[in-house]
Amino acid sequence: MNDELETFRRECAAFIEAKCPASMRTPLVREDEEPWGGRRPVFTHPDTKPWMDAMAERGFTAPTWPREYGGGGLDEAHARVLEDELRRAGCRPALKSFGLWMLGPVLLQYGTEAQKQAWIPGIVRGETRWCQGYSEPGAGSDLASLQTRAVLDGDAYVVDGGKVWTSHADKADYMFCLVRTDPSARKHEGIGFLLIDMRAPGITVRPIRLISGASPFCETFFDGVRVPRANLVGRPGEGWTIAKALLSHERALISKMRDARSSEDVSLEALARRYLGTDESGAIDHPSLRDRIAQANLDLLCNKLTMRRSEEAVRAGLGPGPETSMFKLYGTELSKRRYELMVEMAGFSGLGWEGEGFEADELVRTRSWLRSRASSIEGGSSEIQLNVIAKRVLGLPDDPHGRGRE
Amino acid sequence: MNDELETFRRECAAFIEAKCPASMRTPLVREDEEPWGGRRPVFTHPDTKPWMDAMAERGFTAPTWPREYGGGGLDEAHARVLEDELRRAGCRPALKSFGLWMLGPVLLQYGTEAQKQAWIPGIVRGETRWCQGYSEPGAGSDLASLQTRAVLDGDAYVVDGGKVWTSHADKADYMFCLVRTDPSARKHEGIGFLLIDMRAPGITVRPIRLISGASPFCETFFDGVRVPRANLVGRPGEGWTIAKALLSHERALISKMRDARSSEDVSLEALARRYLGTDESGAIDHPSLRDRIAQANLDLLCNKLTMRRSEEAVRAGLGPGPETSMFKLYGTELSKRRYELMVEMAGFSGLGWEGEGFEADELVRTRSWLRSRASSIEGGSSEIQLNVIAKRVLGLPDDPHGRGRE
Amino acid sequence: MSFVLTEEQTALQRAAREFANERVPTTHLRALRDGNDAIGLSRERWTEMAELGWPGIVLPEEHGGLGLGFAELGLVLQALGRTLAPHAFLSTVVLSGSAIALGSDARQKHEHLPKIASGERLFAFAHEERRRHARHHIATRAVASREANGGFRIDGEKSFVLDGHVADMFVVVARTSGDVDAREGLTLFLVKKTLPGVTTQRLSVVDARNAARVHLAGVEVARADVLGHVGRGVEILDRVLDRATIALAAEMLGGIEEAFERTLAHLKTRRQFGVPIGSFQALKHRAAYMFCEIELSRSIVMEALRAIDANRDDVPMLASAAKARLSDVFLQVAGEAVQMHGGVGVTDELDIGLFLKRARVAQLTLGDAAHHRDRFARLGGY
Amino acid sequence: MSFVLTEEQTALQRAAREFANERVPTTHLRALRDGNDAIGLSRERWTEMAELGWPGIVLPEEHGGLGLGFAELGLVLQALGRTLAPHAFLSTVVLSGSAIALGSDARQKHEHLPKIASGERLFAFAHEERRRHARHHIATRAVASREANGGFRIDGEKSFVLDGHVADMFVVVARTSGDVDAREGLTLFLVKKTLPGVTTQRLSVVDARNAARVHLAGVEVARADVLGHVGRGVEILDRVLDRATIALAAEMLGGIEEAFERTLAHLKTRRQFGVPIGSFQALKHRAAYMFCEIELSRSIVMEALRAIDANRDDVPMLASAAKARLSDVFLQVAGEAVQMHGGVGVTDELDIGLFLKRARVAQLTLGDAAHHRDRFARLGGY
Repeated sequence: MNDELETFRRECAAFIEAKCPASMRTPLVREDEEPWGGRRPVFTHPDTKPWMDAMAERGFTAPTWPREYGGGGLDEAHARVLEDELRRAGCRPALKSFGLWMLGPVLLQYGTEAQKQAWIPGIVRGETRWCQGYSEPGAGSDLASLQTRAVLDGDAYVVDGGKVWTSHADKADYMFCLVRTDPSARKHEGIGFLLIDMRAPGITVRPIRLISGASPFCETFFDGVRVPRANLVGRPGEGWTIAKALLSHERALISKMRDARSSEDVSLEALARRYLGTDESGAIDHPSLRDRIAQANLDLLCNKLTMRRSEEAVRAGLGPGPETSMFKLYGTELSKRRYELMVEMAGFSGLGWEGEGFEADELVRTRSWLRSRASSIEGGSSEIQLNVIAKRVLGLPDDPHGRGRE
Repeated sequence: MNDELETFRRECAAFIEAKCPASMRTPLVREDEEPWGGRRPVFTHPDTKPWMDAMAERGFTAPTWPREYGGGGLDEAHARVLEDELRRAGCRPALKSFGLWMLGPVLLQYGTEAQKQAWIPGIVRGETRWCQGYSEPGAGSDLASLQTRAVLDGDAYVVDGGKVWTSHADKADYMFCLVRTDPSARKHEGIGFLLIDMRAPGITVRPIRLISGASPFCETFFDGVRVPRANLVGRPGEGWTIAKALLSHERALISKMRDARSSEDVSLEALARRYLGTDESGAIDHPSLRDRIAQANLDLLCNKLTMRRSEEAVRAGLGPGPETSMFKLYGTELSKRRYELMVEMAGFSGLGWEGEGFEADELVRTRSWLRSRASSIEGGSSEIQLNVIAKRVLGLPDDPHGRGRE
Repeated sequence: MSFVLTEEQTALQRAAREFANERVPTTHLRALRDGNDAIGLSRERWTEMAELGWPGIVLPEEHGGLGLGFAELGLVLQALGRTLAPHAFLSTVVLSGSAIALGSDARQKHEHLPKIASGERLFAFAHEERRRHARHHIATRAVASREANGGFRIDGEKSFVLDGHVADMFVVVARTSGDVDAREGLTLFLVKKTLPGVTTQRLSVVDARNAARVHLAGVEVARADVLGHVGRGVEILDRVLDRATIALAAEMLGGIEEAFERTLAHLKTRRQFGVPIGSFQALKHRAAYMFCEIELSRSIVMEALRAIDANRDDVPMLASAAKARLSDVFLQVAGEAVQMHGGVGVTDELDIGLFLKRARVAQLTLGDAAHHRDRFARLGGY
Repeated sequence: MSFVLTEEQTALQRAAREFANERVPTTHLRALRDGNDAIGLSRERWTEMAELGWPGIVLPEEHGGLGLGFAELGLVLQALGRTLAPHAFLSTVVLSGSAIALGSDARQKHEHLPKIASGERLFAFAHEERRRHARHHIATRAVASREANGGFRIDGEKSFVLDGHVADMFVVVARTSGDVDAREGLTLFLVKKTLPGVTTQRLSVVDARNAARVHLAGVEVARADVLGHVGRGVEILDRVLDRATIALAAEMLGGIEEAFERTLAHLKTRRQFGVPIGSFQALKHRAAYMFCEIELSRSIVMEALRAIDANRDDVPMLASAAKARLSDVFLQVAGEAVQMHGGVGVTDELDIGLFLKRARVAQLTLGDAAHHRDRFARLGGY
């Protein structure tokens, strides 16, 4: 590491030492303490807000974004130093935000100067909370078949239609939303990328109940919602291009978020000892489950190594290899397998839905097991991922009738 | 059973008692004792021929075929009585013949009177041995794409091309063969069903070596082979229809032949005791292989029950149910699984190819294991069977570009 | 001709399907679940089924039953399995009813069987004590010690008793002698829910069906309430559990069929990228494989049910074969059903997730696939 | 940066691929097999590899080696695995060479290692005695009893010795004390093939590669031919077997890659029903799943090779993880390769069946998947 980076490293360490309260250097366990910000923020821990503000002030919530919009203005090398220091100190994330993870990067690429000025600083400071309006009821994997219309009426688009699978739509301030601006254009053309204020009249939000119980997902309905024309990012037909750029961020994100509440953190063997016991040699006393646990652990190890291999290739300037296409697929399928094992090995204790007679962690696992079934559907189903691998990585020919099916 | 059938049953028993030598009431174990007949028959057992002749004389080699062509002239009920009696007495099959199993039924349906007279009696008496010329190099599952041409020249077709996967082409007297009589017609039209004398000049036969070693399969090449026009069965464009009728016999046959040298007859648990040993409770001392053995046995039991269910439905006049479509698929996949287990449990003893250091049955199993890999390819691959089930049984829609893909 | 339904059976099958669709469709389960019904079972519907004679199908005519067989009962359970209908067949009829029919004296039969057949009395069968169905079925710590008056005093806890909080009476398996794993020394008792020392705790289970923990603290039962012979309970227990295992497999078969058929319908109607998703070959092949597994499942269930009726020796082996297979296939089919339904498949709004939940509970109830494969091998001598 | 190849490694990889394609393509294996070659291994080719320095890759420079690591050796094995080339790396270099390098005294190293590096001397490592790789690797019945002259007399039989009929010398594992399964009491011996009492029986194995049974009947060896410490052979044995297991996994990775690439090429070029069969979605998805499994396989092999070079504590765990995974994946990929090639896939004419045969032998050699999953769990303490 050169001197300049080393200096910066010390700067970061000093910043953390000075600004990060001890409580914010403990693992974030409680979901209600997550720092989502927004116009109606919820800070159940008193130190969350000061830590967020301190980070935002330096632009460290968005370290590589330009300083002129409130970002940190760091290059990749410096950003990695900052990240390393934050991790080393065990700091909690200062801000969780779909604005940071998804909207910001495409806004920087496709937005006008005025749009950047208008929206990005609020994202960096955690003052605005965003949600994503992509999927529609009935569209499924075929995103581009969206039907929500945006018709220009003077200086505003009038939006009618509905979106589904929107995380935290009920808590977000704004939605970045795909709308059909030109119904006569071909499917992938005629789509616009629109920023919508969730306070606008005509918007109704309804939470979705999953098989695992309550969820952050919502359905959102638009009934003649007026959105300023200036809120369209890019050209009217450019929405699909922007959406795909953003989706690549989303896929990276999903594997990141999965890690957070991942099945990986659960020790299958510890659970197995608890529920199945061990024999005199210390082996889990259920040969077939033990074999499956070993397989799942072994696969997890191999998957982690593959992710590390991919990271190293990127750092070595070799770019991400073909293996990156598999992380969403394999990660979610493996996670499902691990949750199945957890529930299965617990026996009757693994069947609890709520109430007495079960340990708290058992009830959580039941829900997590069911929730894991969605992981191979959302964010590009396993089938879609397989299509992508077959086409882009393996170069297998398209179905003659399968244009765009990924 | 009514009196008439009961009388016939006694007749059959008396016939067997009188005509079937004791040696022919022992299981047929050695492949070289199989009664294939033909112009150049091989009878390594002295009693094989007399038993064949006795059966053929009564038409019992083809019990339900008309008496005028040498058949037994029996109805289904009587044929079943005969079959029961033969089984009860443990009689060996009197004649194995693709003529009996495959060609005969379609010849009776599609042949002219002259053709029936010319060919069927020889089949019944085991005087002619037939082979099947369907597959072509490069055609694979797409049978109808066949390229072997038959061009009319005066009173004869001149055949050029080649066939592959023909069982015993090197031993057969005749081949029933699909040829393209009209290259300008659409794929499934313009095909003829031709009977070819294997002694004709211009025919070359080459045996095929499989991964399991020598095989009964051959490649056959036709170079300007002249075949009398009278040997065409049906109309020139009717070959595909006849072929399909015949294929339905072949599929039934494959599951029948599979049974003969089936993995079912091998007790996995007996092999496991030999190679893996048992623990103090008598359980096979290898939990994960034991679990897989149990699964394979359980699946075999369920598969047998399903076949019985299907037979009962047919007998009850309910016709074969949708489950019949799965027997080829499931039977071969299960058989492969069982052979994998046999080889795997034997450890190093399961790896022998030939020579010393291995037991004779071990060497046979190695070959059988490799041979079993072909079972899910020949006679309609597993993929084709899955397509058939999806379309015909489950009613799932065709791929828009997948016409005829089964 | 054991696999071909008789006319009577076909009529019963039709009646059961109609009843399930009209009286206990999936909305019935949802109403009980979402209304936080205190017992999660409708006694009203149970009475309706009793009016059709179903709880008495396998009970002898002299005790109010229909004197039919498990082949018939299986058709009813299969139909109820299709709509995931809560019922008391396993707890009351197959487990407890069989125990009484097989082991009780005339007085006890006369006392209980007619009330079971009429739907008036619900039973629960209290035997499981662990987190999972234990090897040999018999691991039992609950103790019944003999009292001076010739009666018994029972202490113990049962971990997962089907309909335990609903039952008017229990058949309790307790140990009168021997070690925890001994086959000898088990005794079955008829225990009234109202006896002092009996408490139940309803478990809220993921499939919204009914199970409870049952505590027995110094419960005093009379000598007359012993079911069968003291110390020889295992003879009844083995047979009863096999019957229940097979009956449960029949119910599971219904669930599998329904989940599969709903999925097929979805594949045919749901369009993506301009075509029905059922035209995608990968989904077709997965569906075709499921079809095979389901056909095999159907065969083993039918065979096992008929083996009970014929009093065959291979009932234990068939019970384990059926449960092992149905457990795996139900989980596979329900999981594929959710996946193939896509996003809506994981919403509570759609029924399809209910089948996955039921599959998970059913596979564990009365022993999971691994347990039964192990037992299948053991019964096969390897 | 352990996963990114250095320039030198890339060059070695290229050279190894070229050598494999030009000097030992699959036709080389076929020629040995179909010509009924007496030893099934070309010493000429082995010498050529020695001229490139490969047998010495992991041996110290002072003994004629290149002083590189297993990361480098793995690249060579992977390349040879692609063409199924018979070689003596496992027997001579990794098993016996490692044993000598890790356990021998200076004299022995000086005597043998240069000859291994130069390709002059072939070794075989005689340890397996059973039908399959036994738990803890150490089940050993072969006995070495001490003679009056301080030497030993060895009696025993080894079941599956790689290159056993080719070797000029053996490293023999025999028991100098203790029970058959005891970790203590094993001793390694350097045994000349020409010693009285040594006989070998070549086995004709399905993959046409080389293994033999080795009989040791009253073989007298001098005290000076003990490798390492008497009775403490297990310390060397454990490490040697882990290295060989990982090296074999690297070779298997090559076979997997080649079988998969050939299959992909077939899917792209073979047409059925008017389209390339690779456009059928069911085949696509199966291929994509294989791709994932292969990527994971590649990672674990690379990690395990590097762990040897770094002398890490987790080598045993990584060895078992690698072998368990590669065994399963090789069989899966080779089986799918045959199936996807259709009719020609089961003919001997096509190479693809050779990969299936190799997969079956390789999965068993040095312990199969079940063995290594068991060991992986054991090393993980569960």
